[in-house]
Amino acid sequence: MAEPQVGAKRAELDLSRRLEAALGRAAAGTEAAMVSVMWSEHCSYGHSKLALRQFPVKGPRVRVGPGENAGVVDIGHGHLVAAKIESHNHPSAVEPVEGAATGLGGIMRDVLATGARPIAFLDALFFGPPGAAADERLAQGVVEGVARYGNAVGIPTVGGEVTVDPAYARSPLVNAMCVGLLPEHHLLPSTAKTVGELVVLLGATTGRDGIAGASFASRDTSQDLGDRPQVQVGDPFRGKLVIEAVQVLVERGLLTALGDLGAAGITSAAAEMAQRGQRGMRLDLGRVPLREAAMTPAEILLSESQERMLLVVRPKDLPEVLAVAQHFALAAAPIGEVTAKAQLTALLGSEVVADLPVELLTEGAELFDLHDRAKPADARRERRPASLSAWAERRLRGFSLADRRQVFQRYDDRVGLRTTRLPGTGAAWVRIPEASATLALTVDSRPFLTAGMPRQAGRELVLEGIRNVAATGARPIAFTDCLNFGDPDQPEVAWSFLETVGGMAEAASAMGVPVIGGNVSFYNGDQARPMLPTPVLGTVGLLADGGRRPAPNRSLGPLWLALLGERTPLGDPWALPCPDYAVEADMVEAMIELLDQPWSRALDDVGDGGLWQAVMEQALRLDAGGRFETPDGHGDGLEAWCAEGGSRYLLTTDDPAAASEWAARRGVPCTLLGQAAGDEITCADRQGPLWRSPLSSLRDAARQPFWR
Amino acid sequence: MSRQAVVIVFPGSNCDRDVADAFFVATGESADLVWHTEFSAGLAPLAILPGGFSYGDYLRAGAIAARSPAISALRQHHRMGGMVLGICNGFQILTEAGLLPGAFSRNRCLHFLSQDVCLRVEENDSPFLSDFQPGEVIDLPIAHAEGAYQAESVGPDRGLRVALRYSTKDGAVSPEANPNGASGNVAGLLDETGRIFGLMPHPERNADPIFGSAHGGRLFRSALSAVSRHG
Amino acid sequence: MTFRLVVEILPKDGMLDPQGEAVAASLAGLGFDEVSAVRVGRLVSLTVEADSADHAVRRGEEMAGALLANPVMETYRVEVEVR
Amino acid sequence: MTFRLVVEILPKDGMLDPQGEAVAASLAGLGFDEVSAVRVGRLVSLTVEADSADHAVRRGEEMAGALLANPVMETYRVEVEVR
Ligand SMILES: Nc1ncnc2c1ncn2[C@@H]1O[C@H](COP(=O)(O)OP(=O)(O)O)[C@@H](O)[C@H]1O
Ligand SMILES: [Mg+2]
Repeated sequence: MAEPQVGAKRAELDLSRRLEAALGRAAAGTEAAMVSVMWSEHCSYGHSKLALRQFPVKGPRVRVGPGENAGVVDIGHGHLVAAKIESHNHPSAVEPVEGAATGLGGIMRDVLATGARPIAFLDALFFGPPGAAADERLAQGVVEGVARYGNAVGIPTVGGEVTVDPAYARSPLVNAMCVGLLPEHHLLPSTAKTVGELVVLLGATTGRDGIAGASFASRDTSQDLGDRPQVQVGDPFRGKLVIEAVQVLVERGLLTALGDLGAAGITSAAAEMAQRGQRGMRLDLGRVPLREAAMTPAEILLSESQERMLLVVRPKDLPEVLAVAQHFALAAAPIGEVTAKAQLTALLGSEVVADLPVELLTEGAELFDLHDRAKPADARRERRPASLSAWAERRLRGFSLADRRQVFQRYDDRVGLRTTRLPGTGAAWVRIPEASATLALTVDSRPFLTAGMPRQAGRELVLEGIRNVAATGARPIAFTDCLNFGDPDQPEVAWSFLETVGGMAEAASAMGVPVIGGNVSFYNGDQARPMLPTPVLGTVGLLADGGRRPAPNRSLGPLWLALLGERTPLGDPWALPCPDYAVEADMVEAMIELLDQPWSRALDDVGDGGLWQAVMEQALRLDAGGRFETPDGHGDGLEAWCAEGGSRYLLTTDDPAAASEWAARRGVPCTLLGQAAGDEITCADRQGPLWRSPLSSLRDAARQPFWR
Repeated sequence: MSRQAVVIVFPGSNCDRDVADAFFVATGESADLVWHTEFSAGLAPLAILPGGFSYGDYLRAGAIAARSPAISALRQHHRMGGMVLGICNGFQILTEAGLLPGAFSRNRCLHFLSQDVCLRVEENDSPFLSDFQPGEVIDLPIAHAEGAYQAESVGPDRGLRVALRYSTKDGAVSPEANPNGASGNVAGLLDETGRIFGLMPHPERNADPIFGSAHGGRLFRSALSAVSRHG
Repeated sequence: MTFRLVVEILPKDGMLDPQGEAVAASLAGLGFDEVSAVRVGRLVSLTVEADSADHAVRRGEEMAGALLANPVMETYRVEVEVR
Repeated sequence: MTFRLVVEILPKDGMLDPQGEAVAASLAGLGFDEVSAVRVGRLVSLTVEADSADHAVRRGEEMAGALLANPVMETYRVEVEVR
């Protein structure tokens, strides 16, 4: 994966020249190491920062937007919700179990750093297909890692996504989202403001693990770390203790600021907290609790040992803070203080080993405008299929219907007693009795669409997140996104990244839903196998239901399926219609009303795989087939069944007459498709059947394993 | 009213607050959380060992907690007539401590399982089960990776007081109804006094009707009424 | 004196060992068909201060009995390596 | 010939071993304060048919490399016991 030696050498020379210019002296080795990691793509967002500015980040609910730890939104009744999604792709490709586990740990600490108690995880996973031993090992290992960390740390994993495609062979994507809850007065800044306050490191001891992990993900250093394992190990047991200790510290008001240690370890946490307060920090590395002997200053400053937090505390509170740490058997030590001058100064004994302007670390990296290098890719559009049968059979052989239970059954989905709608159908519900509300949570992605038409896919992804939560009765209140792309220096990658972000930003703005944080992961895949551009979106929806809405009942008695909403026919199922945002917004409100109707038994949004996919999923859940017919006005039969896009939902009802009547009154287009019954399934249009299949083939498709 | 129940919290316990909440929802009585080092015999008639991953479940689930001073205090609590409820990791701790017989190995499928199961009540001669009828089938969720119960005398449970077995909806104790490979489909055990009860399923996850049948709530109410009777 | 002890812990004969079964199946799948009777256990390596190797082993056995092994399911063996 | 192999798998030096740390703390709490450097690993015991002990060990090493150990995080050692 490393760039050619020559390139790395040139980059190093560049760096020292730039540093010397900025400092007016040659940089010490420790300083150069700090800067090189801080300026890596992973930490500096050099290739993405400018593009991300398009996202709408403000709104009446937004308390903390992108740029700090997790984003924070107000859900009323004096409570806030923190949310963020992050990738851990590169580490998971090397060591899937620990890579995924530390991915969860990392995002959990981001949420913790706001003062919140983490209450839910979601995971979006992308694997190569089963068959190749290496890919099966990766897939199983990643799921094992999510389970191992999430289950033990006591945070339920309530939802997620699994996508299987050869594009992810050997290069799995692992995105994890964490959601936290906090009373308003617990909200903590990640800002060191008050000169003289103490900087305390809490949690695990610091070892050599994961050093330069950040730059490793950015491919711009090729440091030789010898035989040392480049793997961080997650310790959910200690992670759990860190959660509890931080809760106690926050409740007692002992912290004035809090940050988590992730990429670039102490350096990054300290520099960023100082930068936000326009302050500096003076750190005494001799006081850092170490796990290994003879660590160099650079190693201490850049270690990515897990389960650590950086606290800022008033000097008088130090003894109490240390006592709390001791109660939970956590390492803790004051390692420095906040200073007036905006310098990050590190000492070992009396020797100054690094003395850098804070701003140089956090803002010094070069920003690239990807527009300069973007070049449109040839649209990789699928050809119009010959028939619905051909199309459907292909989908059955793929993994779109494979039962995700084989993944999420390994996750504790209900610890915390908040999950009122379990994984399995659409968005999960996490009740918040504290705020008389319920959250609807989902993660979505549209890699195949993105590869062909990134701008439309970006819009569609945002709308899908909205429809997903609306189908459970919730209004969307915030997004968090993770943009997984290839090498941004490649013109086509740059283009598809910009297009995707543009589309997402347009739709999010139009729908009035802010993006409160996210993460960018570049350099996925490799030259030989470019990866599918994979934007992942986490959506937080809110139901004002008193937090007491029971999960939907299992339906009994005869049931009918009906399609709600319309898609403008274009004659080409693979061109997405241009969204009508006003219709989208109205449909959200309509769906929220609909879910209160006695005849509404289930509601799903129509997304990936169009109406066909939605009907097949519902047939599997009901374990019933049926003859389902689309009428005229939906283009030809093929398009009606497999086209994507448009604000459409699939209703399951026990009273189709009442449903139609309601829809007519509400002005929602409603098409009765047919009754769910029997063990054969037929998709038809007015002219007759287009595809028919025994239910058993659907069950076979659902039984396909992700690994052996 | 004096304190009826305490929940002993070990480092890594993660269902502690859930049990306390569910106990309150089901009984109207609060169950206080007690850090393991603060637990002593006589704090309350009922001591609950909650689910979770005490000490990370490192080595073996429950092994490290079972050797902590809190468990010596728990033995004394039991000798003094106290009741002990061990849920999931709590059950594992009880077997590791020898307060209940047997041991747990990894689930047959080798991974963590979170799902609803049906359980047949085998006997009700215990304060924890007086609200239930033998032969009755209840449903509760399980969530564990090391849940396959193993007994030294694996034969039809000689010397074991089996309180709950994994069963079908109709109460058939069959291999298909066994989620984890537990010998004899054992899901819950009593000690000879009936005052120690360990079970792998999580009654606290099913105590509020918002989560389903609320069978878990009956268990807490049964326990509480026994406490108040003897109290 | 400092000794390194290795405590080998294996499931008792007759005890269910689903891990061992899974490993056996995978090994067969990889073409290692000369293998049988696979058992998966735990290994604890530790350093102790003791007067003699015998003493170190005795202490190791005490540790195994007290914590490292579960006598219901497992057997153990303690070995010493002089440093 | 039949050989019993023991494959000892331990976390690499420098790898964090939270399990070992927890066991060390527990042992100390139980009064075993002469203990340090606890690492917890896995043990796989298996029976193989092979021409010679050397051959058996070689196969064992292949199995460890292919499946039993995780080369990113673990080291292993194969030992043979003649039956
Ligand atoms: N990796 C996963 N972890 C947890 N839950 C998952 C995972 N993958 C899928 N699920 C759950 O399975 C259900 C179906 O997933 P999906 O097919 O992506 O449906 P949709 O996006 O339409 O909700 C959802 O409830 C989802 O949250
Ligand atoms: Mg989805």
